[in-house]
Amino acid sequence: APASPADPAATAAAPASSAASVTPTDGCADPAAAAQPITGTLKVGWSAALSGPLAQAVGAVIDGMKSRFAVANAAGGIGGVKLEVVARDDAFNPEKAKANVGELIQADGVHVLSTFGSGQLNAIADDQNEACVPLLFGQASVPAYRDAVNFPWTTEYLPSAEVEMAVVVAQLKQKYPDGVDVALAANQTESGQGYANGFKKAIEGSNIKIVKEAPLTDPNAAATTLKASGAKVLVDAGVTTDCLALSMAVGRAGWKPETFIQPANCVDGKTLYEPAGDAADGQQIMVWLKDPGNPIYADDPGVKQYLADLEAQGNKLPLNNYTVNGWVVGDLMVDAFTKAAASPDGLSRLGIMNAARTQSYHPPMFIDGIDWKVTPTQALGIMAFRPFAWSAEKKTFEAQGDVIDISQNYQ
Amino acid sequence: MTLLSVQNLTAGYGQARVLHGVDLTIEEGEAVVVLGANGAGKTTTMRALAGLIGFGGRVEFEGSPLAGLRPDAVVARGVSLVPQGRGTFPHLTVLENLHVGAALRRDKRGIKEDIERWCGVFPVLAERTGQAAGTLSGGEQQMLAVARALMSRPRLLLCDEPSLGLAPKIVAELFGILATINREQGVSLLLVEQNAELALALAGRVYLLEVGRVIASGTAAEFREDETVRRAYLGY
Amino acid sequence: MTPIHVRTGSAAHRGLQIAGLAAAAGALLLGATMEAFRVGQLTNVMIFAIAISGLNLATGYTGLLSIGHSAFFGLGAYTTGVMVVTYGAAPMTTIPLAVLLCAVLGFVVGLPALRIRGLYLALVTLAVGVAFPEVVRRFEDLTGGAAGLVIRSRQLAPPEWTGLTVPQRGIWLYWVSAAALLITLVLVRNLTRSRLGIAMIATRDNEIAAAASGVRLATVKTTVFGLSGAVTGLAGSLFAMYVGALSPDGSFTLLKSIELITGLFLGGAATLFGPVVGAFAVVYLPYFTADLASGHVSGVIFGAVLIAIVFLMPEGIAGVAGRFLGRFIRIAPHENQGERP
Amino acid sequence: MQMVRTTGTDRPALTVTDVTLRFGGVAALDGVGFTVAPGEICGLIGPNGAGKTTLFNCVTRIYRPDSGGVSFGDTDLARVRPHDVVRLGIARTFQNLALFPSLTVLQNTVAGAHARHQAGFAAALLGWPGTRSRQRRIEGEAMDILAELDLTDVAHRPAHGLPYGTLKRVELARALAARPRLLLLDEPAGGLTHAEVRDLGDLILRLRRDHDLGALLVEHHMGLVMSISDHVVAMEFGRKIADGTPDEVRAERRVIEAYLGKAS
Amino acid sequence: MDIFLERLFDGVTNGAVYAIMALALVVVFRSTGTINFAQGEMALFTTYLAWWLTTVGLPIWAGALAAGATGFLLGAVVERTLIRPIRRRNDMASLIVALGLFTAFNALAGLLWNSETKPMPSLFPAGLEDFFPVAGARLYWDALGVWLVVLALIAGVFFLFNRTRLGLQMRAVADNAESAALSGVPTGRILMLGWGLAGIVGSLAGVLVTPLSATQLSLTTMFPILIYASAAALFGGLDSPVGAVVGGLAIGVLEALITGYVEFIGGTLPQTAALVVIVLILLFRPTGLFGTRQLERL
Ligand SMILES: Nc1ncnc2c1ncn2[C@@H]1O[C@H](COP(=O)(O)OP(=O)(O)OP(=O)(O)O)[C@@H](O)[C@H]1O
Ligand SMILES: Nc1ncnc2c1ncn2[C@@H]1O[C@H](COP(=O)(O)OP(=O)(O)OP(=O)(O)O)[C@@H](O)[C@H]1O
Ligand SMILES: CC(C)C[C@H](N)C(=O)O
Ligand SMILES: [Mg+2]
Ligand SMILES: [Mg+2]
Repeated sequence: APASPADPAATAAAPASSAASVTPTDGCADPAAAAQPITGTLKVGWSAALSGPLAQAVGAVIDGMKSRFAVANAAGGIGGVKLEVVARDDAFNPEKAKANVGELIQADGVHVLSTFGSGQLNAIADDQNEACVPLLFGQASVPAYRDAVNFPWTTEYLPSAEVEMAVVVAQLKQKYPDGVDVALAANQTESGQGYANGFKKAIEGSNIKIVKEAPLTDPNAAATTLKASGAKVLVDAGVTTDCLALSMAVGRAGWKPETFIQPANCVDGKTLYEPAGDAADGQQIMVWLKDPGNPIYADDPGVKQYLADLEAQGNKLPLNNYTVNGWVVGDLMVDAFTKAAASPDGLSRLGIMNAARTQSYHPPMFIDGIDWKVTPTQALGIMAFRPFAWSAEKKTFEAQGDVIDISQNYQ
Repeated sequence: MTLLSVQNLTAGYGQARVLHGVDLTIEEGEAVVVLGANGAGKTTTMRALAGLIGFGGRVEFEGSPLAGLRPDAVVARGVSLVPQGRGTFPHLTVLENLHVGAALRRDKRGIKEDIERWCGVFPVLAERTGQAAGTLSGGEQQMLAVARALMSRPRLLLCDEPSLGLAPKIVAELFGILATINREQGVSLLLVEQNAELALALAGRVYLLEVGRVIASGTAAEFREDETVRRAYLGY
Repeated sequence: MTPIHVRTGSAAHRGLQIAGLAAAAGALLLGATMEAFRVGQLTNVMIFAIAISGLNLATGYTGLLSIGHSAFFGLGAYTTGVMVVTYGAAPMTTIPLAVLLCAVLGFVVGLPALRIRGLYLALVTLAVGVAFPEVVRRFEDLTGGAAGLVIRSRQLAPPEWTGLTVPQRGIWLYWVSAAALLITLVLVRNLTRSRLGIAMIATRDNEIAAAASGVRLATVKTTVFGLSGAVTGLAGSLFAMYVGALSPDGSFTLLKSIELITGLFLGGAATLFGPVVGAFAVVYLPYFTADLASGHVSGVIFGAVLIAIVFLMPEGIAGVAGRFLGRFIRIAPHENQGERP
Repeated sequence: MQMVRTTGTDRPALTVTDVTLRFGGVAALDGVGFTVAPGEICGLIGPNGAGKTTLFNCVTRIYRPDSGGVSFGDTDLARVRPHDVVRLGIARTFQNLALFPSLTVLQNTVAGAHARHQAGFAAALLGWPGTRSRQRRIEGEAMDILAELDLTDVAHRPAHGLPYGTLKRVELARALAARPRLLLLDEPAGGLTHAEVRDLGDLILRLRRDHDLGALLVEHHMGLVMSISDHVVAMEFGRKIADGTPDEVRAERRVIEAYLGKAS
Repeated sequence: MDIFLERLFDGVTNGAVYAIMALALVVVFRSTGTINFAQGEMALFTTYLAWWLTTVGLPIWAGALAAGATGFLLGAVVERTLIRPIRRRNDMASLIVALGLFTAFNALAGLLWNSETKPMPSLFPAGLEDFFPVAGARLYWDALGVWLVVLALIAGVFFLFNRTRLGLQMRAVADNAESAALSGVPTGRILMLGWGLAGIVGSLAGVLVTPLSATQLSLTTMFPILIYASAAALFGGLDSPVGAVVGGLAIGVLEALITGYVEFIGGTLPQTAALVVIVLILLFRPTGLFGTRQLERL
């Protein structure tokens, strides 16, 4: 695809990591400023959809992060430096995101950025790399920004669709050692295509076969078409609301695939599975976060601490998956900032980026056995999942075996 | 008894004032004609009386003021206007046009009778009851407009150049009908008309409008004698 | 107070024109010295102004309502994007192709106008507007499909002779956009002051009478649609250079068309500078309402402001500004000569 | 771009042969035929709905006759596209005003001259000096026409909001700007006072003399029709019922019955 | 066969949804001569209201009634306060006001009820087993319910416009408001009623549509529906209820069948394909399928 940034010329031109630091500063407009220690407050700027259909989700993410920062600030901040969030609305529109980031950097003077959505990240990445303002844990899953050579100042939080699909295929191989026919429903946006391509790549060389692929543009039509293929497995390469629509459509078509796999972004049981009733029963999903509402974590110390902290902060949606998301991102940031402050680069943009590039951490809200791990040559972060399945009767997800870790594939 | 009395009527469009104080009266049962050159403000006067545009001055119909009433309220009081140009509903059929004209009436039988009556008076309408008004010829539409206005059974009928675009024979017939309506049914008439010959034959009294003011008034007979009026409006 | 009267073509009129140009040039120079993100905002405004000027030709002057101009904007942008990313073309060299392709598309969209009119024609443009993102997604190999097409900053480097570096591409694009806007305005002014401009308005006001006066409706409509598409496509091409990241669902949906229409009528349809004013409005109104309040509240305020402008400024902002200026200066037509539209 | 032009000297006749046109069940025109000789003023009269305007629409190609033909000189108008009719030298006014309300009176008139000049989008866009001076010349000519019709005062006012009678004259100005050989006038006297009608009659005669043109005049104002027409055609129900000199037609029994009424 | 039928049913159901919304547009156009681009978002707002009422314990039909009543009020108030003062100015002024309302109502719904997707209960039995088999395909009750509502609505709208005084007066006002006023028609009240009635139809569309919609109730549910409804209404000629319904069904069925059977384009270009077919039809019937022929007399 033309969007691929893996341009050999650019790779060759990019300098190898220097001895002192893994993050190059010679592309920066002002390299010295990047190494300037941050004092007083450390501002994290968000360009995200504060209005429109995604506003609720995005709002929960940002609030979760703010809660985490408040906890850190109450504990004295990062060596006395307080954390603050500045958010600007981009209404999920890339051109607004670009304008926002310019303003966040130049007018608001933020030290770290984050954003929500691949299109937004695409529009931002170059500017933010030139300005050498770290964009950490972007809520997107475009493969391009896992490339530390071309985008040294960017990391992504959401698990790579490729990794997720590799885990899905690993599980399918266990379940169907002799191979199986798969029907694939693909959302027609960047996220959906990422999943579809990840799945196709993961089944290469195996005897798992895609017998039919249908676009999710019209879920009913997709269900009818895919049902006719006679496949045993249905893989939904979809994004959030597709999951509900597809399960309802499949249910109404009178189809009960033996295995129905939903994407990790559809982890919200209450809005995406409950309304579908029985049709959603048994659908599988790959999970990396603890669900604070799930009884299996009732005694988990990480969850208990989380719930106590959120209550103390007056956060209204502690059980919301997006809140957990934002909290964890905040947690990862606090970890990176703390490590930076302790590093020779100190708490500077460069120090933070270096810390984020070499970060290895287990956020308490990550499922045990799943870690965040980034090295200068590998920026995937999440490389393991635990499969869960929806129980329509209990209205909750139930674990389906142990964590599947494929990090050895990405050494 | 005075049916309509207009004193110092002023009106205009936006900033531009068109009427600078028009005075006129119509007695019960009278037929009155307004003459005036192009752009004198005849249409503007009629539109003000019908409630289509705001105005200043005193206008009283049957002793109570018309100021501030909307057009439908004016119709309810018994004043009906046949506007200059096309006052029809082009996408509605002829029959529907007539029914709309009776919007304020509830007497189904009476409406039916009236429709039959006016179709009898304008036979061309009877032939075209199901045709969309917009496809009628110009003259046919003019007749429909008059019939439509009559459907509300007005006490005062305002007609803005009803003869415009009508064939001479139809004009003669129309004026005959107007005369009948006036004399036999007691509907008073206020007529703006360029066909002064016929208008003077019909009307008892005349007002002459120039640049938004009444510059002369009198009986039809007096006007026919007047040299300048004859030259400008009668053509002899 | 009584306004000063100035006749067109007189020395005073010339003087006024020169003063206006000088003021515009001064404003541009001032803009160029601002912070980079402000320069970016102004670039965005100028790009919008060009796009809306294109729409103005079809919708404002000729009365051909188009809800499909997002497609021209998108085609211009994607032409530049694909040429730069896939074929390694220099951004500026892609402009002629973008403009040409959009002119052709505009002409084709205009063809049904030979038979279909008014709101029915709007349906044709609607189809084009709906189709564009779908088509981009369909031809993934060329366009990058749903995943989008990203032009990297180094591919947008200013030409060498300028001596500007990659991070300075913002200011380069600012001046390129300013030049493009200037050229657009001059062309639109020439066109609308010519007898063809009169033919366009005649077509809008009364087709039958226009045809009876010898106006070839078919030629006028298809050509105007072509020109209109070309101008909006020019804006699209510049937009690709501005934003760098093209995605079919991001900037090229019907919502973009709605934004352009809003800009056109807020600014003032069928006026030369209306689109410029409208572009300021569509870029800065949401920006300021977002500052007033966050999230959905800003959406409510934006809607309310839009309605308020319609109520307070019936002829668009440019019209009101014109009337305000008219209190001080009146331009009267030269004797024995026409006042131009 | 194809241009159909007539030279200044040839003066073609308008020939209507056996034209029929139906709308649903109504035969608006039913085998009408007559000729308007070059330079002649021909009155066309008939009751409302007789088909006069429809005939105009057939000549200017807004409608296409179901059968029969209309020709102007040697040109068969059936083969001419609506916007080229005026290029042949036929210009018209409309019974119910078809002006361009947002244009000024001058611009309305300039629009009427559209057919007389080469259209060039490229030239217009670039604003070449030649284009501009031509533009000025056209405007100058239009101002002359406005002066002739006593419209100079309102030249720069938008057509919208002007009195009805004034607008009728603007239509005439627009038609004249095309420098026609034949003028089709659809009820030009509508809404005018007697004195104004008399002036209009004088004007039409003067125009014929100065501009060397003929006219087909639809009008219900008998005084006007009878005083200036060389020849009058009367219609009823889409058919021709009389054709001759004004006096002959006026005396025709069917015309009196159908149209004039006993009173006249 | 069963697959074909299932696709057909899906198409008819989607089409019926477009048709109801198109009817709302037609009611406004027929009674006031304007196109209300905010119709969809006004319906979205009242649907949120209906949803909210179900969350506080009311049955969905009560929510639907409340939505209808609110739709009526909203329509009437918007007409009276925002549209009427500027209606005469020009079409574009009302267009921009409608766009302003579009933004404002969408944001208001997001503000009051947040933007999270809401599962919407259905007016009809909507379980997985609530269908009856037709030649091997499943026809669900809730789909059938939508079909029946369309039939009832079109009958109602047709009756209103062609058989009642009110309908006649609405058409008169749309055709020539000034003459209608001069005939004694209370134009103001009629305009308000027209918008109010359209508000009811739109709200009904919203309540019926969302349980079947792929996106359930979210801030983006109505926009695409409005787009296809506009296309359907135009296709039918804007002033013809029957035309709007035929147009809506045509778009829905074309979309479903093209998606299902013409894989090369269908899979990814369903909407384009449906609209292109519509445009082609328009080329042969330039004033829509059922629209009254444009009346242009000179
Ligand atoms: N809608 C309008 N906007 C602005 N000015 C108008 C409008 N209508 C009429 N006028 C102006 O008001 C004046 C009087 O017009 P009015 O129509 O009342 O004249 P009239 O006596 O009826 O003439 P006519 O014989 O042409 O019908 C004219 O100068 C006209 O230009
Ligand atoms: N588009 C149309 N659809 C249906 N009928 C039409 C159409 N155009 C004209 N007619 C009918 O054709 C007949 C002739 O109409 P036309 O307008 O030519 O009459 P006219 O002689 O100009 O009358 P007037 O003197 O009243 O203007 C009328 O009966 C009219 O109803
Ligand atoms: C949370 C999601 C809407 C983000 C999506 N995965 C993206 O990359 O755009
Ligand atoms: Mg008048
Ligand atoms: Mg006629």
